[in-house]
Amino acid sequence: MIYLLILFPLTMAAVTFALPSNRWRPWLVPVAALGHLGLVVAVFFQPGDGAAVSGLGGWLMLDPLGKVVLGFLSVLFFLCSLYAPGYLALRSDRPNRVFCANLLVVLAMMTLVTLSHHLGLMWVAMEATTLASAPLLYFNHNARSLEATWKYLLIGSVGIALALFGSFFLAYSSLKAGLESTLLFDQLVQVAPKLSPQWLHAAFVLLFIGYGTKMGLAPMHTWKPDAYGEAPGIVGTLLAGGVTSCAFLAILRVWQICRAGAEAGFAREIMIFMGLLSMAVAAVFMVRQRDFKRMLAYSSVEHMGILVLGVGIGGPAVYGALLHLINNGLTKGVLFLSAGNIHRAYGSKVTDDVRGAIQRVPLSGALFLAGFLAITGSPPFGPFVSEFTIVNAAVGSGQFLAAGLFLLLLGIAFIGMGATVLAVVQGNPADHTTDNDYHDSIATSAPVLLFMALVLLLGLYVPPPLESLLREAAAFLAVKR
Amino acid sequence: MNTMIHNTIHILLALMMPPLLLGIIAKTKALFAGRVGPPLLQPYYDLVKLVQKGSVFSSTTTWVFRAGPVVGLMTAALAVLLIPLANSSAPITFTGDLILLAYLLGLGRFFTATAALDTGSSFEGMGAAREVTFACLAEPALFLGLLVLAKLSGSLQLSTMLGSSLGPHWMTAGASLALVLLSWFIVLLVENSRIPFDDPNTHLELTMIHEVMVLDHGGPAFGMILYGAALKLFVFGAMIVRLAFPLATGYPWLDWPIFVGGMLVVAVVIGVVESTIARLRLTHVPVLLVGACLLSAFGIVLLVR
Amino acid sequence: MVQLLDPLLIVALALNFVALGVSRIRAVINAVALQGILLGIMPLFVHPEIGLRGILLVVVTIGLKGFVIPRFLTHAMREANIQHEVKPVVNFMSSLLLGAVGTGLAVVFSYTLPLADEHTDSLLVPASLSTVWTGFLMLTTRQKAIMQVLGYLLLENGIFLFGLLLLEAMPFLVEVGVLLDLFTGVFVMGIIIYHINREFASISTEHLTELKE
Amino acid sequence: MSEMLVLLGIVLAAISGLPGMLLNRHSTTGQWLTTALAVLGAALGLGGVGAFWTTGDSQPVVLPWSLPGGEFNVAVDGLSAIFLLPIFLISLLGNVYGLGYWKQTEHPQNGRKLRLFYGTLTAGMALLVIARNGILFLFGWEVMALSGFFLVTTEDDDKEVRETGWIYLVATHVATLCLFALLALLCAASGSFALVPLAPESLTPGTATAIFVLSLIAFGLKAGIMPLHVWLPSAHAIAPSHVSAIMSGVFIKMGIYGLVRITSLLPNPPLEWGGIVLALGVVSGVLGVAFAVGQHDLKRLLAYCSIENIGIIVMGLGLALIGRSLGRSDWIILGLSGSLLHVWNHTFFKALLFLSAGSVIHATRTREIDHLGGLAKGMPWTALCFLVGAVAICGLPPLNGFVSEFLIYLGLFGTLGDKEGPSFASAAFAAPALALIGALAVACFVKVHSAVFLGIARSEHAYHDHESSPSMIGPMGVLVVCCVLIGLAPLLIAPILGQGVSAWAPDLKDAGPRLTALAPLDWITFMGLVLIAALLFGGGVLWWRLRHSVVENSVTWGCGYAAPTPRMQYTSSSFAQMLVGLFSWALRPRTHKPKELPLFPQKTDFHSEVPDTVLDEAVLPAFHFGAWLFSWFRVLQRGSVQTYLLYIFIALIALLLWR
Repeated sequence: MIYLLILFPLTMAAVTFALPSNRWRPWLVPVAALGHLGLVVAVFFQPGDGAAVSGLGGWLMLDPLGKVVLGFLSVLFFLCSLYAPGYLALRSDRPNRVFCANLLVVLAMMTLVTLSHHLGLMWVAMEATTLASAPLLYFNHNARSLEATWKYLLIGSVGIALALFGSFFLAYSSLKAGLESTLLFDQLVQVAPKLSPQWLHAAFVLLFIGYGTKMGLAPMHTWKPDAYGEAPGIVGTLLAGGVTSCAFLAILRVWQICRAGAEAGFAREIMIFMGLLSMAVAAVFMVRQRDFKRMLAYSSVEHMGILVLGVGIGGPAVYGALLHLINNGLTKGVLFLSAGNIHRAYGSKVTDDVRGAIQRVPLSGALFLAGFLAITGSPPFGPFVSEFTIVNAAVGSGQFLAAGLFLLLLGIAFIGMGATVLAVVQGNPADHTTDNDYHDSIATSAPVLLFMALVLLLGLYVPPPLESLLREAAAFLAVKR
Repeated sequence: MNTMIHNTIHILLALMMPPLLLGIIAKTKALFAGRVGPPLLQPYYDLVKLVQKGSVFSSTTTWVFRAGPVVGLMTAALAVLLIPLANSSAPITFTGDLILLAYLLGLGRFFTATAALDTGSSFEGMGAAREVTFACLAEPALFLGLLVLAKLSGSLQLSTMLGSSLGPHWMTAGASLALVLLSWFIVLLVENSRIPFDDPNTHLELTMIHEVMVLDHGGPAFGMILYGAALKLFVFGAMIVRLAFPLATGYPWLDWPIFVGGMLVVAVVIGVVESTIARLRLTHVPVLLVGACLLSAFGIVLLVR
Repeated sequence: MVQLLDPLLIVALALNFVALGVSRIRAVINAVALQGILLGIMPLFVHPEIGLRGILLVVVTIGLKGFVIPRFLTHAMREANIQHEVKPVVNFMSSLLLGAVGTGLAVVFSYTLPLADEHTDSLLVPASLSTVWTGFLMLTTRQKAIMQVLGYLLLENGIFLFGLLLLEAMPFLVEVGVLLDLFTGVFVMGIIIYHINREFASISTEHLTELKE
Repeated sequence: MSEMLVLLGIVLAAISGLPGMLLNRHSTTGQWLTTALAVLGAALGLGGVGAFWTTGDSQPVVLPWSLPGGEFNVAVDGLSAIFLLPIFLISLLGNVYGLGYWKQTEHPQNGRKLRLFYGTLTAGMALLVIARNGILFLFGWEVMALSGFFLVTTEDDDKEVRETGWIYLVATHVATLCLFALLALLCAASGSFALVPLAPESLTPGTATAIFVLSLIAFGLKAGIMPLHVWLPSAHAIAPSHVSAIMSGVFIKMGIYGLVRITSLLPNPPLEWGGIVLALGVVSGVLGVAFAVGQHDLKRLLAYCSIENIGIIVMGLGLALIGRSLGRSDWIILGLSGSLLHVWNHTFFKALLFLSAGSVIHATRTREIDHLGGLAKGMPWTALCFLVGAVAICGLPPLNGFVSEFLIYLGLFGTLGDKEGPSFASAAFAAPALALIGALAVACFVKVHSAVFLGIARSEHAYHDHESSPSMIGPMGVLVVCCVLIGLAPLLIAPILGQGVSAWAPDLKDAGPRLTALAPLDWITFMGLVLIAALLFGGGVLWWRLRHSVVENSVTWGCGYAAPTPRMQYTSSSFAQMLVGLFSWALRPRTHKPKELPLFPQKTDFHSEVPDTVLDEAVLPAFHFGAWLFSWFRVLQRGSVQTYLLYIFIALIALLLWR
């Protein structure tokens, strides 16, 4: 069963790759996504606890944390896949064989990350996502996308290499403690108190930097604006919502080990600091940002910062962070896809040319605006709930400085983002931009609407199943074993 | 019964006496100028004549133009009923009547100025502008003075604040009261557009305030305006008198003559001031008014410090 | 046999300096390839009682690091027909100096590290650290894309060296996975380099500064 | 009962705009459906309020809500009821007015959008007023704020509108973020988001002060308290008039509501709080009206005047706070009653003024006062309505403005202290300030009313004036009735105010004096009637005299000038010139005129304006400086991948050396 979760997308990828028709190939992606979603649901409601969904002798296991991320990834990917055929139909000029296949490979690898309880295996899967998504970035085959891909690949690989180094340190810390060295997550958590502090310390830093690079925390975020700016909207969504979440999951696993070990306080400091730093950098670069896709990239940096900040603050904020993982991902879906549509309609992504989107492409324009309001934490949208939970936890636990800075940076980010978004959405489109055959169609708008609906739903109320799932996960993180 | 009589006297006095004040002022000025001057009752003759006259209305005006004089007169008439004249309470008195007094005069000002602007003449515009502008500075002075009285009397009824209880306070808080007296006299001069703020009988429209506002009024309407102005003068004069001589002889029938005498003195003083002081440059008027405010403010500070 | 390890490590360190010091890309590729082969055989010295899977691992490592990847890179280099790293951000002399300093620091630092007793006197940790450092130097100071790939390889080599300390922690599957990722990574980078060359008629990364604020 | 009705009204209001969105942009059925729904909803809501006042019972509606800390908990109490009435009333009138003012046929572009958000605005405000849970409050707040944004930017194809909307959005978001912190602090103190009075021991002085300051900022931004008013003037000016009416009349009062509600939760406030609030009120009042005098844009002037009235309201609240600190129930009652009553009054006359202004703009297509004039002949009803509003807003008897200011005056004079009990005489200095405000208001509204409606038309704009349709005059009439009614019969609403006060200070519910005992409301009625009678009498006399004497018409006496033209009339700017001069230290007026006049007169031009000092000289420069500062950080992202890798390395070292 658990192997199927990984093998099914892989096989589907192979099938997709084999299918000759450029026209019909994209339709396989939603099919595969639906299958994956079905499998996930089946696994969730499978009777029996963890043991039932584990494999490779405990290397693969679906714990509550993994459940949250896996379920979210599956939904996210499904909604993205609905967008794919419509989008690729517009790009019928380009061969999409590699594109479609790699989409599914990425899905498989992300699934593997959520399942793997062996840090080495997790590393392999994580690196695989990088490699598999590189061709997706390069879909447009022009100089800019080439540059973006190169930076993404090089920075990503170097960062992830550091993560490998960190994993070795982790293993060595157990060796140093006189234990038989291992990278199995559960064993590490068990022996954590005995691990040699110095090595654990260094290991945490390396792993945090490594996976942080993948996640796009400042100052390792530098690849993000280029990559997200040049990638198709659907890829942006997948990276900003999916791959980053996997990296965050990896960091959570490491944090759990440190928390069980002697390095809890240190890890929390680092996470709060880096979280706020990422938010600050993002905010600074969002102000007067003319390129609205790059702006989205910085927004992603900001929200990665919020995630680690939440974990660093601890307590109820962890729940908030996990919820924000979902809210952020879904909202990013709205933003990237609608931004993609607007980009397509105007053939440009700088505010000098793009004006009056709400008249030119009413639906995408409105969704873009709504997405902006949502991501900046306005009620009644999802991100508000999670962000407010984090603020509340920070204030509740007396971390006023963190809370104050958090709100301040949210404010700056809002100002920076708002100026750009409103410039795009409001006003009258310049004449030369209107002669373009793109118009909002069901195929390109419906998925975005679905994303928006989910964001709104999560803002109005958290469904009890999700609620309990998140609580389990938070508890799973909180417990010291 | 007793109050009945007093109220009747009050109303009769308030309705009959005001034009006389104008006459006295004119006479005083004439004497200073070494002229014989008009008879004391001249203002009454003017009113009677004006009421009999026909009137000319500018074609640009609307009903507001006709409403102006009416409101001006009636608000003043009501204001008179709120002021205690002799050592007996006013016909109408309740907590906070001082506020009503100020705002009644405000209502009058609103409509007089509006009526002036109704003509569309720039001169009357100027007059209206000056009227409302100076009022902005006179109002605070008035209220600061009222604060002093309210603090002393511990009451918010004019009849008590300006009542006989004020007498003893001249011993205890004389300084404050003197300051208020001075500041209110300035307010009286500006509110009734006397020299040094305005010259009722200049004939250069550019320099006038009140007179220029009523350039276009004539006949009965103008009569109402003149009468209203006189009533307003009476109101402020009465306040000054009550503030200056809050005597309580114990014999009500003695208090009335004292009050009337006081009013005459005030009129003469105004006349003296008008004949001895030169008219201020318009740009200096605000300074004097701010000065008046500061006087009363100092008065209240002395009390509550 | 363990005493034979340190000479090998010293050779590997020397190769770092070759990679830093020469401008001929071909030479750097060879140096890295040679280092790869050395790394490949080292497990035999660390764990003499190595099993069949170990042998297999050694073969795969040597094959990939020593032959396949270098060949591939040489091919890419020919495609781009360039021979030299002309003007690095930091010139060769200084980068050599930096490398030397780094190596020295690595040695000193590794003595302060709380190593397990059996590793205290081995050169493994200093060698690994200095190789990582060399990799970083190459990555940050070289203009030509290929050179950066080589830097990345050196970085991986350094990490691999450290990995030798805990072979048993890393199961065969993971090791192979790591190698596979490494190979794919380099492969994809090669393809990108090929495209870069086609797009800009050069593989110098100066051209890759279009995307910025 | 009442909660149910109000909730129903909210739902109807919220969805009222949807049918229109579904229909195409040229069909007029949409606007009728929307108006019908909105009016029905408002009627239900008003019914709910009425039910509360008559029966006085309220069964809170409490439902579980799976948001963290959230709970759907709504209830109507004295305060909510007082704020609910304006919300639903103005929403109702505004929708009707919109039928004539913003016809779908005339505005196919944005008519549907406007109606949609008009409904959601109403719903959001009503929800926030009855919310008893912090999260729910926040929801209502933000729905309101965002709807407000979309209403302000109704005509977003205009650059000025876009900039104004942007400033508004930033201001309101800052307020929202402050609310986040505020509610978090409340929750930390009380342990839940329920909006219930806090126990004194649950709150350290530091936390209390923090909560107070945050609420001042958040709600002050919304209410437009000087100097937090920066978004308000332009927003009210450029929005459609019935939007301005609801924004100025109701929307900004939500800031007041928040302030009142939060202060009611905090136990025994220090004396400074009241002092600060009172001082803020005085500043807003005086400077607000001073700025208003200087304006020559009809709606901008009215907007500044809202700031003034907010100032008066805040003065009342400050007085009540002082009373609570010193345990003077009479100050609490007078101050808060005056404040709450002024909330109503300002709603009525300010909405009335904005609607009349709208009818002027609808006819003449300009907001420039100095281009108008003489409209009273073309549109007598609008002129009359405006006049009533003007008299009322100046606080002159016998209209409603006088009553609320009267109460506040009584309270302020009371602070002088009588024989027994503590005193706080420095508060009494607010009384002369209030007098100054009143006098300035008179100047301001004499100016605007005369310049717009009296005299002769100053430009061709004012020539094609025509009376507006009944659907626009009707709502104004209703508001006129409200103004007169409250002005003449304040006794009617004394119990309502009493409920409001006891909701704010529960210990006054049964104990303590009554408003009717403290203020002679009956005398106000009496004097009002006397005044009206006197005016009628005087008018009758004059009319009778004029009937029986020769009356002829002629031109205005030009003091002998032969050829007067309309352009020689006193303009509003010249009317205000002296006052603007007196306040130039705050207003910083700008005049544009040729350097030196030539020897011989020739065609020249002069114009003066009073821009917003705080916005132009503090806020905007600060923002530009910030942006300039941030732009320096861009050198960090120059595109060289080597540098980027270096960052990673540096971060690595830094974290390794962290400890």
